[in-house]
Amino acid sequence: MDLRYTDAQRAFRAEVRAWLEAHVPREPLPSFDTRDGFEAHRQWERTLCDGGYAMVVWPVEYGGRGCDLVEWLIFEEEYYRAGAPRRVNQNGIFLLGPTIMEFGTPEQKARFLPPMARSDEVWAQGWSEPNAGSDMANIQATAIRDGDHYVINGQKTWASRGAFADWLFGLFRSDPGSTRHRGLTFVLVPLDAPGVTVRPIAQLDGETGFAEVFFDDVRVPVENRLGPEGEGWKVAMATAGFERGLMLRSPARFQATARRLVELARARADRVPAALRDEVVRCWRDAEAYTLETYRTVSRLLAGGRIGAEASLNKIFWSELDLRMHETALEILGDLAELSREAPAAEGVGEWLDGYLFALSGPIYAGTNEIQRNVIAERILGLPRG
Amino acid sequence: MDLRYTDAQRAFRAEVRAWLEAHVPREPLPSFDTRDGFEAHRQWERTLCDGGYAMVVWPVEYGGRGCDLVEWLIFEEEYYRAGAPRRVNQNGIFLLGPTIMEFGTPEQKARFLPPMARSDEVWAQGWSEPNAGSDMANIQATAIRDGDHYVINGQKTWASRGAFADWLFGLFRSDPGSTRHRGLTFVLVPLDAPGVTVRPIAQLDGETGFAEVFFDDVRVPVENRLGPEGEGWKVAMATAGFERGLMLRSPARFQATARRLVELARARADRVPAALRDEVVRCWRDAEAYTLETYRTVSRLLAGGRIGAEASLNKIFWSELDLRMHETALEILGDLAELSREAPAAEGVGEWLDGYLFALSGPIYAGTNEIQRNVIAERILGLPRG
Amino acid sequence: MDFRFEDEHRLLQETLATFLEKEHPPARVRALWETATGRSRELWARLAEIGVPGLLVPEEHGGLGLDEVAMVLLQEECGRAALAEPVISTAAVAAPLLRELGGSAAARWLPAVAAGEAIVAVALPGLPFVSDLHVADLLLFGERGRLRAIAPGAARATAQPANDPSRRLFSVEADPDAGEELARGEQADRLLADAFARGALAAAAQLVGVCRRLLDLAVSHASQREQFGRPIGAFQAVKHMLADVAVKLEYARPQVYRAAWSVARAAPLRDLHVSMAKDAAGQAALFAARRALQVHGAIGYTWEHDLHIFMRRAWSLERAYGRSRLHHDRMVRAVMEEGVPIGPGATFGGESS
Amino acid sequence: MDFRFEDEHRLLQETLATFLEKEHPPARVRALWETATGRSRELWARLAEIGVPGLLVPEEHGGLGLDEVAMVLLQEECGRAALAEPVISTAAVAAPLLRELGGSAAARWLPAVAAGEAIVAVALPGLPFVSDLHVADLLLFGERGRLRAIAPGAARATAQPANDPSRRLFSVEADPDAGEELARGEQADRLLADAFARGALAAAAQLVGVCRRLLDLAVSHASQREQFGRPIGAFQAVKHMLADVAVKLEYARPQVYRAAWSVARAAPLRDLHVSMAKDAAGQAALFAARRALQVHGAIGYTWEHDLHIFMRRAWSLERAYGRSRLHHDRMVRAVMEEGVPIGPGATFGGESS
Repeated sequence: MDLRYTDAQRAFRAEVRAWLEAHVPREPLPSFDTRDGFEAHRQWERTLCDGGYAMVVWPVEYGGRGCDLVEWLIFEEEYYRAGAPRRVNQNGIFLLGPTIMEFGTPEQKARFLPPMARSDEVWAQGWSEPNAGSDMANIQATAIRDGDHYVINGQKTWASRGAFADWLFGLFRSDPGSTRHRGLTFVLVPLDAPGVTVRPIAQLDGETGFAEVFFDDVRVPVENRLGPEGEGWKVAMATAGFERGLMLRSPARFQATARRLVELARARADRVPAALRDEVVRCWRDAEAYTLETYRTVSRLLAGGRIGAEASLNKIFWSELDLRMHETALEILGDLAELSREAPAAEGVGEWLDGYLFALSGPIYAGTNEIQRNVIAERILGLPRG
Repeated sequence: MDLRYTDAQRAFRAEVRAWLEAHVPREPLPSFDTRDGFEAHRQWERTLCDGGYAMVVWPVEYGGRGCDLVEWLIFEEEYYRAGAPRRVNQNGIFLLGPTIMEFGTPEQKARFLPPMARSDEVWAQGWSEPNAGSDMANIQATAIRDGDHYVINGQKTWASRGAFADWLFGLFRSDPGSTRHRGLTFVLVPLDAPGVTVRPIAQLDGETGFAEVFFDDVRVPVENRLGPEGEGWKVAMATAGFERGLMLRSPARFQATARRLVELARARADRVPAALRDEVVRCWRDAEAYTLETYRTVSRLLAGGRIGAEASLNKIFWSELDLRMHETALEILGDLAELSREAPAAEGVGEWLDGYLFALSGPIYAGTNEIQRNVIAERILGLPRG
Repeated sequence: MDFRFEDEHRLLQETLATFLEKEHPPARVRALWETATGRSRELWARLAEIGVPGLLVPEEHGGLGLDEVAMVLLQEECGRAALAEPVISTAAVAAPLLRELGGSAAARWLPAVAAGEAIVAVALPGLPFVSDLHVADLLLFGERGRLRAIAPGAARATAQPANDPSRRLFSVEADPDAGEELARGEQADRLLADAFARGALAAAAQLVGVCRRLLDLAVSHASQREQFGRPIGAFQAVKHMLADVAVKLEYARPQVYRAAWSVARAAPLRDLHVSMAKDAAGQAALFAARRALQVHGAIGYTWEHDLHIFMRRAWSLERAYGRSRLHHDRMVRAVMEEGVPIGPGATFGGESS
Repeated sequence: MDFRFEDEHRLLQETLATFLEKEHPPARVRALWETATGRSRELWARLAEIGVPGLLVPEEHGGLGLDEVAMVLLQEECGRAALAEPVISTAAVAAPLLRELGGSAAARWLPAVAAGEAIVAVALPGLPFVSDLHVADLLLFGERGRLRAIAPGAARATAQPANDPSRRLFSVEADPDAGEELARGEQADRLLADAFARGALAAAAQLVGVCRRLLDLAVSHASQREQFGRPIGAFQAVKHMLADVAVKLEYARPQVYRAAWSVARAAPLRDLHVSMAKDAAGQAALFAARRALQVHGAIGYTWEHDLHIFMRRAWSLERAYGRSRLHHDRMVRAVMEEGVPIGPGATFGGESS
């Protein structure tokens, strides 16, 4: 055990910090769930890519800089410290990218990864369907082979970034007689293909980060299949593993929230009841714990380990922590927490309220926490299946 | 709605208070889980009975005084206020008694109720078996008809008061080919009958309030059957309803604990952290809520209503409240809470620790809280069966 | 000792429930969100026909002359329907405040309130916002030691848009000499404390209704939505989540009813009883909102699903008329500092312990 | 940056785990409850062969000369086995305290400690009880600004029986001139603060082990016990109860390991890191005890079932070396008053934020 950063890691942190200080936009970008905001975020991704920071852990040839995971954690810490924009192409760079690196052909890597790194192609994910939520294996949308093409029909829902994205990846049933996990194929679909209809979904917070996507005889070439036909479930499980696990929920995000929460409580120290102050400190402690656990996982991965079912432990921990932090902040804000962002008296309420509405989705998406508890019980603890 | 006591109710309270002040033993009796303590408690029950207070809601002819349920709540409040002994025959007077009144023949009422009221006969309950805990319908002990008798074989466990009781009531399988809820019969068994072996079970707290009871060709006359043969489940459900519900968990018990908790916290006000003080107040509030809910239920019952599945709501509420109160007290006691009752430094720890160990069994016995949640979900909310 | 409601009160509750189910479905709530005032004078007039705004108005002024025990049943239904009309401020707070004041203020305003023709907004000391000022005909403006009647136009108001689009909040200031003084000193303080108690009680009752609705929505969704080949409500995890909501709801209820009785009888411990009720009902509703969303999953996270109407109402009412923390602190003072008695004879007040 | 343990440390842990599994099953714990001392010199000698009491003793004095990072792995196993021997007081606290003192005290006692021949009890300011005084050869007696070596017989001790029969506690007083002074003033205070940190760290590590054991017992019971025709572990309610325990355990662990690193390196924030670890591990173990009992049901409530051995250990260790609340309060001071940094570069100390 050696919990010190190396000199090289310290130097990397300094370099990232300096670059971000020079390049992060002074004014926050508009929400990427609006057309303008989406394009502004795409532009920011290009700036990042030009600086060599699009995806530091990727190989140089695909637009990365070949960093290891500790450096990635350092990059993330600095990224959140700098208050840099959210990553509009997170479905691509954090989820699909690693999947392509594991399952893609050399041609697919060359074709898809560089434009992904530059966000010339922004990706939506297409897992859920109206009757396939927690029960992800109940997929009904089809991709039927027809010569050199797949013909796609059906509906996906909760496609995140779906409203403005360029491409969608997801699972489709390629064997119409199959059920459950069998007969599924992982396909990449351009959203401007004929027969695709995108309908944005308005969320609780009024944003439209998600969309329903309808497919009506959409033809995509066989080259757009990732992994073998009928093996889509295996490919998707790897992707979902990335999602629940490391990449998308970097500890820096929760540390940033914990830091803001502590600042809020300290600024109102004389008015914050002791019980709330206790809860603030517990949140701070848990954000630290999440960071430590992530570094521990990274140590294991660097030594050749893999992330398995334990990603479910992380999912429960960060999603509940995120919710608690926002609830605690709104409690501290007291009567003001009833206001909306636009209210003249709503000092600081807006971002906590937005964050709260977003945090509410944490225990639901990427596999509800109930599903995660089943996974922990059965696959980590070895309890009998229900 | 009229939340005032009538003049008659006030008078009754004054009368009970005066009688208890005159009769409650100055020194606490030894635990009724010892031979001596058991007999001392039996003696106290006779004193109560002589005073007319054995079971105030029973008809006068069976040793009661024909009070209504509001008067019963008043009696209980005064009983706990006076710090009077625990009721050694609670299985009899609170559970079996009402069941006999509902299902018994006139002969059974005359035979069993008066000695029950005087605790000349103290009762153990025999529901559980080694493989029939939460799954109470999985009963395997048998009572096979042989002429005018039933011949009983098998084993009961967790028979409360089993170590020293005179009689046991419980469910036995009278139709050996039956399964689950069918073919069960409710039988009353004298524990001094040939073939009965009682083995006390040492609990967490070192006490032996429970026993295993083994039956080896025990013969009891058919007159000891309560309700029709094969209808035991229905009779038992009524008994379990009484148990979970009103009688055994009178609000006065939890109010008494809440009062002691508030006193403990107030006596150490300068050393109790705010978060704990908050929890004390929440406990106090919930003890009040339990009282109010009970009075509300009693109002409904007096108007002809019955207790059904909502007894499960009560079970969860009181058992969790009782545990929280004891946990909070031990937190307030701090380092001392590690000590046992005998430690010279253990000021006041003993009764809270004993109470805690007892409270720990609350969410388990009389149907685990998990079973209660199933009942609430399916029978009150109408959710589909699993 | 009888905890049951009068048949007459239950009948009134059923009448209102039937009316709201028919005339005030979630679609109506959404439609009102889109209007400038968020309120409907026509709806208010129909509520007046049932007797809602005039429930606490003496019969001599055209009201029903009933008390808070009846009022909480009606408020429960209003919460259940997520009704946005000023049933708390005008019906539950302003009407009895004017009644207590008596005299010309009562004579002038109470008949109009009972008839559904006047809406009264109330500013209470310690509360940062006033609701419904934009549709009010009168503002009862309370400060420490002073109560005035002010024409709504004569107050300086700033709209403070709320997270719940049904809530219309304003921060309000008034010149020292504006309006007409109705009470001052200790009399004003006691009137204002009772007004606050009535508002908190009504909010608590609405929260019970909101909680019921959230539970109903979740049960209904869980019974219909299938995953893994069966309704999700057949899974223990879902069952137990909702069973816990039922427990909290069941135990909030009698606290609200007891508080109503205490307020109606001006019992010495009424403020404490109201605080217990408001805290319990607020926590039950927040808990219900959280669990109902989790049971709904992603669909509950959409704007088009009705769930968020009731979640927002839970969030806003938990904060209205003193959020849980404030009421909790009042309990702490009563129990830990003032040593309010508990147990034998004390639960309903008025008897020695 | 590497969070993995050295192979050498893992090997030592496995050796101890194998030994304890074989030689120290629950039946042994019960057998020791019945003895006068509750301790076994023979067991202690075997632990010395493995290197436990001498782990932190420098090699020159016959120890292994390792640090707290190795120590927490061993303590975890001791907790898992509910070992009653004085591995916290003698091995984790007294040995490094004597090492830091150096000089004649170290030279006289450390070889005997490492050889398993001397047991050292420790009294720390702020802690009400001293454990294992009845079997100690030496009492290190700490007060504010003063540290003394006292012969156990020369102190006035009162036995304070604990709820956990394995714990043997004493309240201890000493005459002002008893024993030999080893340190005073700031030096004594710093030594005693570090001794407290090491004790709390070791208790935290044991709590992680206790938590693991409670979880294992519950999983094993749930896999075997059948109700309604299937193992109760197949029911979601049971699954989810235990999954939550696994989450708490998983996140307590890295906090304990990080604290060990900080103590071993005398990092400036070591006291804070220890408090985080102790609080997290204590809460995880209490939670595990509660849930494990619920999963076991009535059988877990019996004296003859082994569950309560580990429940009692969880309860007692959560209180030993500062209960959760004390450590929580230290976190509150650090975060809310001293403004300890969080985030980029601060997690492992030593870098600017």
